Amino acid sequence: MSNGEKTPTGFEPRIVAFFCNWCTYTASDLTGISRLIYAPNVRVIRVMCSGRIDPQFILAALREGADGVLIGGCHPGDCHYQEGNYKALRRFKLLKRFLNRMGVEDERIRLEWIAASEGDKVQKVVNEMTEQVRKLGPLHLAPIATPEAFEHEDKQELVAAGAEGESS
Amino acid sequence: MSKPKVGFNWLASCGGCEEAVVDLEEAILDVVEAVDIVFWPCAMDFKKDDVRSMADGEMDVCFVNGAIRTSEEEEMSRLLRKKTKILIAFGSCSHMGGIPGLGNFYSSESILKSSFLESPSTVNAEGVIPKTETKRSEGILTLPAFQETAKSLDQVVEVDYYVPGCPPPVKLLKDAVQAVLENKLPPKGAVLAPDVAQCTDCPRQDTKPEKLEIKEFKRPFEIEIDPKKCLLAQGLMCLGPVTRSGCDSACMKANMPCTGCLGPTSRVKDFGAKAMAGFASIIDSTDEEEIDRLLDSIVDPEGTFYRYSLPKSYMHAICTTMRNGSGKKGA
Amino acid sequence: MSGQNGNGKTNGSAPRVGVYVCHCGINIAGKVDCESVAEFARNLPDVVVARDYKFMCSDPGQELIQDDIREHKLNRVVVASCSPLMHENTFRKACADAGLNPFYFQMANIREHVSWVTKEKDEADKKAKALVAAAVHRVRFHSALEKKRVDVHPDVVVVGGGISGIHAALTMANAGKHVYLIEREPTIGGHMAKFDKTFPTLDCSACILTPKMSDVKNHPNITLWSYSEVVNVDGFAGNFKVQVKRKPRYVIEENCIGCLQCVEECVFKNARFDDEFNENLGKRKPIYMPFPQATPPVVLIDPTQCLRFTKGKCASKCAEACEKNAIDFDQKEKIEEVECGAIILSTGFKTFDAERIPQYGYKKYANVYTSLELERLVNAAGPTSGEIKLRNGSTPQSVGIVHCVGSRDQKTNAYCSRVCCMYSLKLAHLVKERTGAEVYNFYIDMRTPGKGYEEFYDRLLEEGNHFIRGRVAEVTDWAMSPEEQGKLVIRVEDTLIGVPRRIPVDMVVLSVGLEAHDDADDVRRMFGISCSKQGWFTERHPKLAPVSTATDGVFLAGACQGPKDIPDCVAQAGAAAAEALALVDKGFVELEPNTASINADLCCGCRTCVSMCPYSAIKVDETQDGEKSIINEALCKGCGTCVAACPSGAISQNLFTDEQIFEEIEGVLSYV
Amino acid sequence: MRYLYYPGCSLKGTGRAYEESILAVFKKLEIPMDEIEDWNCCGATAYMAVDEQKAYAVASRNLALAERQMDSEEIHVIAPCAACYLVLLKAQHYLESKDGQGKEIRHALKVGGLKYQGKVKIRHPLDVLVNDYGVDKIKEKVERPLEGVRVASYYGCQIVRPYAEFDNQYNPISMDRVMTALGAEAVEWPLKTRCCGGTLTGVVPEVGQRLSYILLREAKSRGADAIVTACPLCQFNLECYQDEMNKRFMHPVDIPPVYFTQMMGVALGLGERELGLQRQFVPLEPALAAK
Repeated sequence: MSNGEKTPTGFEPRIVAFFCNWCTYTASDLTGISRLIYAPNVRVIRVMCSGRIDPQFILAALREGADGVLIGGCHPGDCHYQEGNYKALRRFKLLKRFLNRMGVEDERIRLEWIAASEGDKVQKVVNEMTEQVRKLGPLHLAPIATPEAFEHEDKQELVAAGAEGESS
Repeated sequence: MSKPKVGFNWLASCGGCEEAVVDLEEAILDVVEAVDIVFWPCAMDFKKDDVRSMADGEMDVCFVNGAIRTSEEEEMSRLLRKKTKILIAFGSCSHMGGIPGLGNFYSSESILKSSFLESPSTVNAEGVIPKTETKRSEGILTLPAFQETAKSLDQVVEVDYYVPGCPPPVKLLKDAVQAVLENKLPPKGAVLAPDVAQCTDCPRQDTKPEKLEIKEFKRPFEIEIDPKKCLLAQGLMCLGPVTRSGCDSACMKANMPCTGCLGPTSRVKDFGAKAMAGFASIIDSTDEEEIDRLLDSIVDPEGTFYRYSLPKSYMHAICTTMRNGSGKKGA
Repeated sequence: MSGQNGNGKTNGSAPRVGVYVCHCGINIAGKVDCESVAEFARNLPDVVVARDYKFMCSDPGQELIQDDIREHKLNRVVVASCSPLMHENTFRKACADAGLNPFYFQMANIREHVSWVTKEKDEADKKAKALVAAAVHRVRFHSALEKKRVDVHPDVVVVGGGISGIHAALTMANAGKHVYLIEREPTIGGHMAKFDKTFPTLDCSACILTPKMSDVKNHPNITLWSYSEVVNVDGFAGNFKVQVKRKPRYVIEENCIGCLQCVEECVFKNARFDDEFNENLGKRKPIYMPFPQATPPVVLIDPTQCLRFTKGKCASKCAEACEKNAIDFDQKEKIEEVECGAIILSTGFKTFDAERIPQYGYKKYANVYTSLELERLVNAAGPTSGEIKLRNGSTPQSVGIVHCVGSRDQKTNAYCSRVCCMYSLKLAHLVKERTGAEVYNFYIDMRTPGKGYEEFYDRLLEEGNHFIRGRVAEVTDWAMSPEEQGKLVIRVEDTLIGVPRRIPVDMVVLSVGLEAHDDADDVRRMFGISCSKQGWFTERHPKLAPVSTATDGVFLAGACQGPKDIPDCVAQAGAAAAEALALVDKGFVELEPNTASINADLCCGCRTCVSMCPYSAIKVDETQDGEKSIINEALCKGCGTCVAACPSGAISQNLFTDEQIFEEIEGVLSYV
Repeated sequence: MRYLYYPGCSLKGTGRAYEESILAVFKKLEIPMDEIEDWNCCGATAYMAVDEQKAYAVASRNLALAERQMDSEEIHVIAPCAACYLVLLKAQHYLESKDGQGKEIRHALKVGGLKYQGKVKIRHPLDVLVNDYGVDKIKEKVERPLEGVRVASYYGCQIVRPYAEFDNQYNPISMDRVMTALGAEAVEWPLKTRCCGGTLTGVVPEVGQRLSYILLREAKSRGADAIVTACPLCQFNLECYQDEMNKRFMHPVDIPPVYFTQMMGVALGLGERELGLQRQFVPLEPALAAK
């Protein structure tokens, strides 16, 4: 756990979080009320429901310099608006597939269901994600792939492999 | 008053946009009547020097189609920008990067390698790859440089208006010319097409089900398409809801789904992301595994959602920032 | 960065932003350099004035904003302080009082999200600045909005008819409100009806509860639905629709006068079925009244036992005996719907299942009882008429009371159940008084904070009760000496003298803790509130909003919110009633204007949005320009799901427009 | 499902009757089981006390061997000896712990040409019989119901503690359920998991024997005709010292302790020699014959 400790490498990721008003934002307030210290790298933007989160927001955050994006919503079945979180899930899953093919590592984009009572989960998730993104370093995309790679049946795997090659 | 001076130029493009001009048919005569065409390398013999010799702002309007991929295209764009009062990006490629923009999924090096060395139809025993300078006994031969990415016109110079489409619908071109002639242009930066999405004039509009909910995505060749029914309701990835209207639903009338060439409406910042938002939304499932299975049926999501707009996408902005090593603001 | 001056939209004039950084005493200032945050804010786009102040929510703090609005002609305000869920309304009101539309306000949460959760000061500064920048960026694109007023239905629903629900219902009924009291069991009264005496005053539980129960029955403003459960809740504060399942008693409630002739005549001559009200220590017939003072005083038939249902035929002597023709074997379950303005949840608790700790021998050894069973044994109306007897009919000579069973235990419940020490003392006293037995209390700590509680403990000590400090390891019938023969042996480490002891007793009483109901999670889901991991319903704020919940109009009373004794339950029920009355009497609620709307000129009629709306607020409308979607604003709850889905950006949501969120993203990342 | 069988040293030595009866009973019930090839010491409690790391390494080798022998996503290894069962479970917990403390051991396995992938599930035969095979099926196979026989099930300290994966650690009941299925009456007694004396019986006999004596005497006083065990050391302590106990303590005891598998074998109609019952110091047959 990072517990807000800085690493000597000097790279501090910036993570933008979109939290739903009813569960995860309330949970993150509870984290505060409980004085649970966590990594300062996450900045929260409040929306009424995770269903409001437009994939454009996530890409915009990455474009503006975020190294990761965290989405927090109510647990399935608990959505204040019945099923907004499922809609968030569908959009998230599709966007994630796309980002994956574009060479953005899985750990950078995370969706978590956090109930209003789970202040400790906010701490855990933020620390964990900060640590993972810190390890990945600043957002770097896979180098532009080679055409052969894309002709291959399993593009995804090769793109990912390309990313690995670049970072080493 | 003298006739307005008009120019047309093509950059990295297929020539389809020029066809669109020719598609004006008889109306082209009216255009020719009304304006003075001072530059149109596709149709008449003009040299770069002809443009160079113009005074700055001498042209009234210049229509530029095609993306920018080579140093020459970039140079021409800058030159024309100087010489014309109004610069109009004409067609999807100059508007958003278009089909040449899909090349940005690959590095320039790999594109050259693939085109000149590895493509099955190429015979190139010596392995010659075009270089910007080649020394010959006669002297130094030069070629324009192949740049790292393809760009839209407004990523190189300031653009005043956009006429979208691949190719732009004749009506949009006519209206644009009309607007120029009548000096009835909207505020700068506008896309000269309706700001409402395709479904609005789609002949299949009435056949939409009460709720759009999709259980499987299909590709056109996989099903026999019902020529009357809403294509989305048939599970086809019709990008009509994301795409500006202005083509009079040409593809839908030809029984093919919209691929999004007219680009997004003015409210949408990233065509592909918004398309993903829309399509993911109408997936009819709350079960994780089923959602995954459904998403599996979307073949080539990046190509589908960013067919015409990759260089203008947020992702591309991230790509190029990273590639230039320019880092992040305030980081 | 595109945040040049004058970028934002306003009604006519350019945005002029005022930024106020709150110290919150040292809550924020102890970690964040508020002055430097204000200094930083001064250089943000369109910021005209930026200040820091000790307590922004105080009167002088609010006046500071109001003066600046007037003096500097501010048309946007940002306060960086606590969570918007805490004080957004305070500051919106301050803005409104100074003549600024309250929605030209934005809050940056630098307490809960920064100072309280960040270790390093410089990191806290950075994060606070980022959040302030986001708020400034965003607020420039705010627009003037109006809150929508909706009338409040004057009736109230109380769910759960224990002492909390009874008290809340009576309080509101006395204030002239019509109350629906809904109880799952056949009678109201809850746990309190089972108790003999109450601590520490030892006044008789029935004597103080029964009058209140009959008040409920007779109150013209109370509709009592016992044997009924809420199955669905719709709507929002002021206008709830509550669906109630009324289970069949096979007795027509209106006709039954509670004469019990039917019970007398039942073909089962002897009572032979376990009596739930007596914790299965007594027996009853298939047709029964739970206890003499049951309210409503109406019998019911258990269809799993009555021959008419199990065998399909019976002489049906009960029906014959009933002069009021109240017996109706064909009664069916029915669903009724009531409308109300506010809901009070007082669903209570269940006791810990002692079988979960097998080493204490409950259900294994006959003479291991739970405290609730002992309550019934000492109760004069109980199965033994108040005589404390073992299963074999003899009177115990020694009794061991094991505290903290299912409480303060990492393996079961970590929390303290709050009432067990005191009720154990009460039971110890009653056992000693009635039987003269030696009574041993095994406790971890004696917790007796309360009026007269510690004094009661002193009294018990003087009475000669034994107190052994230590958590009981095991209850066993394995005798190691002749004295232990035939007894239950309590093995415990006496931590005051540091010696393991074996205490042989005739009777073991397990002081079981309080737990949330098994279906607490379903209930809270139905009412749109949250509960803790243990299942206790969560109040809106642990200190300042102890009876409100995350859902406006739903209030909490009693032990469903956490373990409580009777006085605390009643106090909270009174508070909940007052809160509900305040809402209902106000007559209207104001709704956040965060609804979505579709610009008909921009809508292409693709229908992507239609299936998004969980409230069916989006309909397709035929217009001159073809089909368009329209949102019925009265039905829209403002989740924004349709906005995210709209492929052409024709829908926008007040307070959460695309533009505002894009600006917030840019702001949060552009500077630090 | 095919199981792998890890006998451990006891079942080839003092606990031979346990092995004989398990193999016979499993054969009778048609539960297929192969012995792990080239198995070694489980890492034993004594070894663990001296050098934990090496003990874990020794134990882990058995797990890796199981994976080498069987190609399956889940490999169920039956360890009848309570000590083996516990030590193997401990080693597995150590290997799979998140702090990565199993690194050296994985390295050691690698040097030995082996690899542990975490596919092994360590099972006690009682667990397999009750939860995989099922008491109802056992009941169907009974040929000689143990009508009227009162049996005290003794679990010992190791099979349900500390992991208690298949039964309650305070009041285990799986062996009682098997006995009931055989037609016997399970005696309710509170000493199911109390110490049998363990190795103390060999080191400090007056203490060890006293602990065993308590068990025997309590079982007897609850009216048990026999005790069933699930651990070679328990069985040894309860069975072999009854003569000495009778000299040492006032009230003599004579109650046959047998492996629960032996008791099962009797009910399933297997012969005395098949079940190793001829090895008993305190014969079982008189206790059964009286019924």
